[in-house]
Amino acid sequence: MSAGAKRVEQLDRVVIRFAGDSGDGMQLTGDRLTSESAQLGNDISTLPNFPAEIRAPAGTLPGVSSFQVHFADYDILTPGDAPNVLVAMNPAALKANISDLPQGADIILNTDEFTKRNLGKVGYAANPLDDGSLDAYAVHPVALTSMTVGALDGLGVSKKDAERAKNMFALGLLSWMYSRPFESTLRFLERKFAKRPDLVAANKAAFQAGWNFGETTEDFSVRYEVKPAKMRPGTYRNVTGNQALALGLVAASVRSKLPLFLGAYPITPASDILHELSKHKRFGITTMQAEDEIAAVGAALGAAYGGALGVTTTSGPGVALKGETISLAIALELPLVIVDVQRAGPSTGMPTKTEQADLNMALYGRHGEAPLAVIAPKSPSDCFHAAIEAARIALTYRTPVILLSDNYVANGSEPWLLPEAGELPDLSVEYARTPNGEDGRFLPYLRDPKTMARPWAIPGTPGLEHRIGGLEKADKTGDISYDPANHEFMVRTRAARIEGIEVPDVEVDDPDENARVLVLGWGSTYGPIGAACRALRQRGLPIAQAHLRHLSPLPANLGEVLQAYEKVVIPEMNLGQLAHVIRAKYLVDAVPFNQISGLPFTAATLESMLEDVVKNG
Amino acid sequence: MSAGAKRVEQLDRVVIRFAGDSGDGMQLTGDRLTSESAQLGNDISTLPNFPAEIRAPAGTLPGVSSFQVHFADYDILTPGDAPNVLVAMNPAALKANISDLPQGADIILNTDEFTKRNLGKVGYAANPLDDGSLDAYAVHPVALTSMTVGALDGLGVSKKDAERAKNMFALGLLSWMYSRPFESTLRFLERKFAKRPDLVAANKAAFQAGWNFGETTEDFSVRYEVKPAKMRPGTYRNVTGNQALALGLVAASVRSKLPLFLGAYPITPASDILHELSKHKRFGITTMQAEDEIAAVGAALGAAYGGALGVTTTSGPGVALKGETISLAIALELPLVIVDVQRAGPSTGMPTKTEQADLNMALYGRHGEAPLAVIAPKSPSDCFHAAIEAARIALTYRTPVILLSDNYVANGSEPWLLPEAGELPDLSVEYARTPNGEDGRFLPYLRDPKTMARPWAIPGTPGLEHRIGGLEKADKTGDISYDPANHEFMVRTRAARIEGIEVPDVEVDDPDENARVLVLGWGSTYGPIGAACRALRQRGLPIAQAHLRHLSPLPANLGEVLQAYEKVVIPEMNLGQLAHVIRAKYLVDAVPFNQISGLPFTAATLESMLEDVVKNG
Amino acid sequence: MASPTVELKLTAKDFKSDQEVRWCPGCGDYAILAAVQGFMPELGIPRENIVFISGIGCSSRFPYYMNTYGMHSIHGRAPAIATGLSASRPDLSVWVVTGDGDALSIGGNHLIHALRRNVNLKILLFNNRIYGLTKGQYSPTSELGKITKSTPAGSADSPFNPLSLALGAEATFVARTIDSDRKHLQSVLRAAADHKGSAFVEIYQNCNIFNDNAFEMIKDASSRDDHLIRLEQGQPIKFGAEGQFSVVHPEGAFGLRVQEGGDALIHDATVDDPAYAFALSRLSGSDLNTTPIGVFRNVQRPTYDEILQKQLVDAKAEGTGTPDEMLDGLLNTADTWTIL
Amino acid sequence: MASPTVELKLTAKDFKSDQEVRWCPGCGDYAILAAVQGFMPELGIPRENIVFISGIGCSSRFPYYMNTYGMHSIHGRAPAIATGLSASRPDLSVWVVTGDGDALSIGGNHLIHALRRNVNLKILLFNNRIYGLTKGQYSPTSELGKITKSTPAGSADSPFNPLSLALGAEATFVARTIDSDRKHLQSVLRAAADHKGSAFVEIYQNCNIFNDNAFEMIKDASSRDDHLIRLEQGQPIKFGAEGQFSVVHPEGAFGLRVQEGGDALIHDATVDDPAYAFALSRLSGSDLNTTPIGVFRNVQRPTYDEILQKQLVDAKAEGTGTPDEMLDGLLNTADTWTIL
Ligand SMILES: Cc1ncc(C[n+]2csc(CCOP(=O)(O)OP(=O)(O)O)c2C)c(N)n1
Ligand SMILES: Cc1ncc(C[n+]2csc(CCOP(=O)(O)OP(=O)(O)O)c2C)c(N)n1
Ligand code: SF4
Ligand code: SF4
Ligand SMILES: [Mg+2]
Ligand SMILES: [Mg+2]
Repeated sequence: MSAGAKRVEQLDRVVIRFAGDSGDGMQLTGDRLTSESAQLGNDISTLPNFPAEIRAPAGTLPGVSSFQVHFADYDILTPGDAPNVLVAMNPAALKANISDLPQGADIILNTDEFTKRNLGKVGYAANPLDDGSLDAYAVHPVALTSMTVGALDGLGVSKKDAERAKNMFALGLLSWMYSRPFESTLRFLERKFAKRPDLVAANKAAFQAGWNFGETTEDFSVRYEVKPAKMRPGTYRNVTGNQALALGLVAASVRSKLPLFLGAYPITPASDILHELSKHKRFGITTMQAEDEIAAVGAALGAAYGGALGVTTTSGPGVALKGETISLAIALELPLVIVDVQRAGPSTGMPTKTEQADLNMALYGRHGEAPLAVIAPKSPSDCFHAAIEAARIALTYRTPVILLSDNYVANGSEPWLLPEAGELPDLSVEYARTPNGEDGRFLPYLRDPKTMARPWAIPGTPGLEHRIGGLEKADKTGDISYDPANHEFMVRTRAARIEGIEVPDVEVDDPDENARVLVLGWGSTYGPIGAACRALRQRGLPIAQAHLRHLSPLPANLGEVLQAYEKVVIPEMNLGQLAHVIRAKYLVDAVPFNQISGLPFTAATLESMLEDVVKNG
Repeated sequence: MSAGAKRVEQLDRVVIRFAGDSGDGMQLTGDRLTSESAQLGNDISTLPNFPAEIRAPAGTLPGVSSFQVHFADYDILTPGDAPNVLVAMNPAALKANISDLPQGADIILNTDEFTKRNLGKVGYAANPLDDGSLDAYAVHPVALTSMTVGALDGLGVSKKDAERAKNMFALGLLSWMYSRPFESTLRFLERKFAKRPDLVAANKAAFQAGWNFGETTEDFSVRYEVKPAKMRPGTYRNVTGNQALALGLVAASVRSKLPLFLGAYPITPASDILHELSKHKRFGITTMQAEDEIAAVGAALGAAYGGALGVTTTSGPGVALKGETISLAIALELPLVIVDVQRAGPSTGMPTKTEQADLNMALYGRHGEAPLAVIAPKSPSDCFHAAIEAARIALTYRTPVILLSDNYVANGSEPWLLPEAGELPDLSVEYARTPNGEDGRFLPYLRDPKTMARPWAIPGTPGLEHRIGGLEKADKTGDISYDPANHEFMVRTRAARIEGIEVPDVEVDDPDENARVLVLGWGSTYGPIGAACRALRQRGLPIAQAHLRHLSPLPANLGEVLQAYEKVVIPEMNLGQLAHVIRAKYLVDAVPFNQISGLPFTAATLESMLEDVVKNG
Repeated sequence: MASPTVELKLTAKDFKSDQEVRWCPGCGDYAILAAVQGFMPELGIPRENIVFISGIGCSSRFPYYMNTYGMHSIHGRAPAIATGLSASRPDLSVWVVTGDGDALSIGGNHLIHALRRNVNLKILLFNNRIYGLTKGQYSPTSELGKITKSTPAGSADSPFNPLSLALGAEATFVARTIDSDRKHLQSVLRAAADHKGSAFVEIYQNCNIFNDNAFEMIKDASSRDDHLIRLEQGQPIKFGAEGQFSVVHPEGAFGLRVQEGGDALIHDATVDDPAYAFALSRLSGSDLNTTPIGVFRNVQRPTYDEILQKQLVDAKAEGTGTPDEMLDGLLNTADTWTIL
Repeated sequence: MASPTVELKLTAKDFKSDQEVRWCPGCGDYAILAAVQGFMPELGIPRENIVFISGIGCSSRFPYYMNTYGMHSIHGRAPAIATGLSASRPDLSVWVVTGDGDALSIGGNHLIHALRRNVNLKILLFNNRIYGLTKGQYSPTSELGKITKSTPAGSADSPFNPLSLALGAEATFVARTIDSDRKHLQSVLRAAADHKGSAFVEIYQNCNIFNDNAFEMIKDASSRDDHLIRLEQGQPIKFGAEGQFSVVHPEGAFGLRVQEGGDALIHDATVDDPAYAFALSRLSGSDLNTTPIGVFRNVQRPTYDEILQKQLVDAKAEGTGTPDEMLDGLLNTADTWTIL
């Protein structure tokens, strides 16, 4: 394929969205464009959007699946608010996505699917290609299906297979438009269809046809380039939050030298962590698909009791079920990592949509005074480090830790500067080996003076036989105790040991040190908040950003940080859960800014809100 | 029995504690003294203290069971901090209770049990009767067992039965000491042993022997009288919190004309509500002992869906398990009453001890934004009214309501001015009968403009067939919806409808209107807080008291009330859960005062804490 | 269950709701939906007295498509919710729709307790031997060693035999049928509806996306005759293209055997001892080689609902006076005293 | 399970913990505790490799009294917790102690799944047919119509037959014994310990406080001989003071019958088809009239633990390099690119 002779324009960033039917392969197409862009050295960020859980009939709105990729020649923080280009494989895809497009955006339409029947399915009275309703956009009608079928003529594949390759035609076209390197895609196709050489040929041909179409047709007069971003040197890969989280757990197992035991029950959007970990048994990882969430956390706790790094992964409804067992883990003071990939609630809610509304449950969702540690990753690749940090806290302090991911980071992806295994934190722990009490007695609740952790004496260790349980335990001996003073002591000790966990100070990003407004966030809102802050600063409006990874305990310097600003704003994808905590703890009149639509904040939304606060106080 | 010729002194109040082995019948003995005192017209308040769950071997500390009764000639608020009289049936009972006694208290000891063996069981090296360790008290050694056996000689009961009657001997003695009317006890014995006339005779004889012993022996030189209290006219009974709560649920069923369906799984200290309600099927009440807590709340929800007043009763660990189903109830917007009789946690904790540490879970213990109403009773008899209020809110607003009782009110008792059924609130509700939408369509999520409640259209109603579920629902139609704007709207609507529940303003008790310190409480701390406030005021120290029945939503005037005081103190039997809420919501620097020992506050503890605040700010 | 109203003239169409059906094209759930909708008019019960309650899963979307009352509840809890409804509303016809994961994994406890109690529920378990909704993990009915997303090295746990489990849990009515055989499916629904108490119906259902052709051996015309055994009350249990195979009960054995020719056992679902139905249930495991369909067990035992109702009726008969008077009476039952 | 260490010379006393035993005087749990402590030395396993895990209930206090590792967990969840422990620590001997409420009411799901998976657990169910710890509500093994605190008008639900349920859940080892018969109890423990996989042992246990004498018919010397059936592998199933009663398998029947004289069935717990053990389990219901004790079923099937272990071992064999190197390799498996 030649580079062609069309005009080439430079762009600093582009947002492209592929949209089509569940069966149209949009996730794969988006993945490939992401990969090509990564190869080129752009910074990237992606956002898949799966249809609601059941495959809807073809051509209907609920069946639309989309994938958005944002690539740029500088470092970016989000998958982009509004697509510059929409590829719509059918009328449903157009209808479902049009409202997100800014005026002037390019729309590439598969005209073959704009039949009366298909238009009718989604309630288009007239064909939007003809009725002027798309006048504000740069529309490119392309007979994607028939051109693909045409291009594959003679390759000996069935009509169905030929039609299926139309996503590669679209990818070829887009790759041409944005001058992407395509070698990795061709290699990918060879791998993917290794057992079907005819399909390798067909898909390659479709890709090439798309590329050639761009080069040839009049409709596409300009070609764009987005230069590589300046990124820190090193080896990168693209990673989703769920992948990174699973890999972080593997790393925690390797770096703690403990076998990892995952007890999990499938649930959207957490299942992929189970799937990923199931593939890595060679690391000594055991994964158990339990009968339900209670069994899953129970088994993980049983394994932790036996000396494993016990982990359970789920989403909100699952955490709701696990509360009683987590409370037991708190009483037993055993390490346990509970991953909650949050989705929109309450109840079943919108399983494929994102939300941050489980913070309250993580902090308070158990009977009695049942404190534990809570942390949250801020981006897809950060899930790796957050998982390691969760394991560190669990193992060092012998406590359950809730890791609050969400659908947005879990399924979004970004380039990830690969760490060296050897440079990751050393998480090794010592099991108890010898009695720690007088006259050779073993005291299971005698604490380490620094961490307040009790000894981890695992079955199989001679001389340390002991019994533990959910009833209140006497200090040191761990015997059952109903003594009032002991209970008071133990309750306060359990609280103090969580409060005493050492967590890094929160850092404030206030480049010119002249901001009066602080925006405080946690978890997956990091990207959009950061992008909004940058935009404001570029416009000369000072603003400070602080982002919490640790929600329990909170960083020691947080109070001071908050006091330093005239105004504190807390954007959250819930009704103000962190704001509530901050207000209670620091008596700071923090202003909540909440969006709870199942979608992540756009940078634009936050920018305009923050602008208002900065300007009008 | 004659009144005798001993000196009679007047007292305004007395606190008596019976303590003995689990098998010694202390609960019954205390109950009888309570009943006699009630007949006399004293105000009373009681506190049973059960041993930890398993019957320990006789004579051991864990096996000690006690019952404290406080009676007075004025209205009292607590069962009393420190007993004036301890009846100790064995060394274990003495040892377990001695530390609660003020100097000079009377101790009546059953000398028959102070054998070397029994003393050894509880670690008494020497006999406290001899070693001077009880010198600070007025000790009355009484050979309770042998005198009882002696008194029953010739009545033809077995030695075992005779020994068993020793509690009646003790009761007779105490009844004599405090000039109690004993007719109701004799009648009670006749009823209780109706099938065993020999036991009726034996127990009556034991009672009489005890009475006579008081009259005759030199050791008891003074007799006391506690005059009737001035109480509001009406008919009274003594009632425990669990009884009152169960009766309140019956009343709610009667006054709403809805069948009550209780789904419950036994758990201490809530099981008695299940037991009580199981007896009242004649009111159309169905009780189901479910296979677990999840099934219990599920069945109650299923019954509510079918038009019943659905109720589930449990304690903290059970609520932890029910969270996911409660979240469904929130999504379905159906009425449901969840009773949590709190006990000490976390995990199994101390099942027979009290605590208020489930407030956080009640408010926040579910995934997603899942708001509901929370209320708490302030005393045993108030459980009746709180249950009715919970049902009122659930039925009027179609929402789950969590009723937070605790072990202290649940097992404590007090006189209860019986209401007239006809004057209780009318809770009647209307099921939907006809379509509410255009062209005869039924819109299950079209709301009542005032209450924001959706129609309760129960199966069996022709023309209103509809489907509901846990997935997010479109406004009005209730169809499944993934629309972002709709979700945002529904989340905010669910929050607003709980916030919009009309609850009475909180009242402030500040008799001289000159207090600068407000003490704010909720639930079962009402008694001790109130007693402490009275004591302070009597000493000329002004203090204001406000007590919350409604924890969600909070009363509309609460902010204003809080602002009116220089200082707000919040005593709680947890680590400051209400204080956290108040601080967050009103940004008031409320000071938590926490005790989390499994025991209720004593008035003295609160008095000294509050005195300090009032004096030193 | 509500008594039939004679003049009802409903058709399958009356049981279709206005919701767009959203299963994958080709999913076996469509056929089951059609069969159920087609059968409903026969019940002779007004739509408003019929309730479908489901958990979560592809199959559990079912209630949305039925123009009756319906609840799409949470994962595994449908039997518990339905028990509360049925026990408090004996006038309703309550149907539970559930999947192999919903009923046997997370919901196992509620299922076995509903069966033990003999609650008057018709429980339809759509068994596709996979988790459909969460995109293809193995389920408690997947064959040992099954390779799925969550078990890339093969599953390590033997499956339940749902019918054996139900029988072990004291079920009074146990049956099995197949999505694609509408006539048979409807005949089983009919028997289930006629049964007083819990009726447990396993429906083999094809998930063409994540476990396609799982039941092909007993569906495909070329193989089905040699593997599918149709149980008919009072008939010898024979199968095979020419009826050449007999299910026999070898002397001294407790289980059953398939052989060519020989005296086929006469099927009787009404024998009280569940040992017979249990033996029948063991004829097929995950291999489907000799798979009986039809009603395995159909016996009478008092239902939970009816015992509770009787207790209510008996107790109510004792009550006298208006409800308010009864309440006053109740409040006053303890020792009372009066202050004037 | 850990292999016996030959030189161990432990006695019952070595298995007594320092905790004061706190059941009601006369409780059947004492006898079971003594029997278990007495049996433990036979295991030949060092104390530190033995773990007792329980739920909540009177019976579940058990681990506190054993001088081994132990966890008194939460209500109903012991099998789940023990599964995680056993699957990750195949070197341990893991025992579950549970009650009829703990195992069959709230814990039913975990129990049936542990049995289906054939996890290497020895599950001792102390069946007193009542909730002891919560002071006397009926349990899923209480007889229908039982009057208790929560059922003053009598319970409305038929009980489970724990052995039938276990068999319906694919249990590989199923046995029953009695608290008061120490020798028998220990013989059953021995067989359970020898079994590779889940061993389900129902122990009839007297709760003298809330359900006294529930098993008197088969305990009292005057009646026991006529009601208690001792199963012995390879022996005819006969009982009665003079061995006059036989358990027979009538021709054509699937169940068993008791009769005077006649050819008693020879007991064989090792037959693969669970239909036999199921039939045996039906001999007694709540009435105890003809109650077999002993090992009903004892067959081999791969255990969950061992399949998982094999997968681990196989997978580990593939890994090369140090763990850190393997981790680096894993992180780099996707498409990567390098910025210089
Ligand atoms: C508490 C909870 N856990 C997990 C899930 C996720 N989930 C939904 S359906 C399902 C299993 C579906 O399998 P099955 O019951 O066999 O139904 P099918 O989709 O195959 O019809 C799971 C694990 C959930 N919704 N809720
Ligand atoms: C989640 C939870 N629900 C309920 C309870 C209360 N509870 C404790 S033990 C028990 C039942 C005990 O019965 P069983 O298992 O038969 O044991 P037993 O006491 O008879 O030995 C119950 C309901 C609890 N501790 N936790
Ligand atoms: S995933 Fe399977 S079960 Fe679910 S709708 Fe699709 S074909 Fe049916
Ligand atoms: S209540 Fe029953 S089971 Fe519990 S310890 Fe007492 S006698 Fe034993
Ligand atoms: Mg399925
Ligand atoms: Mg029991």
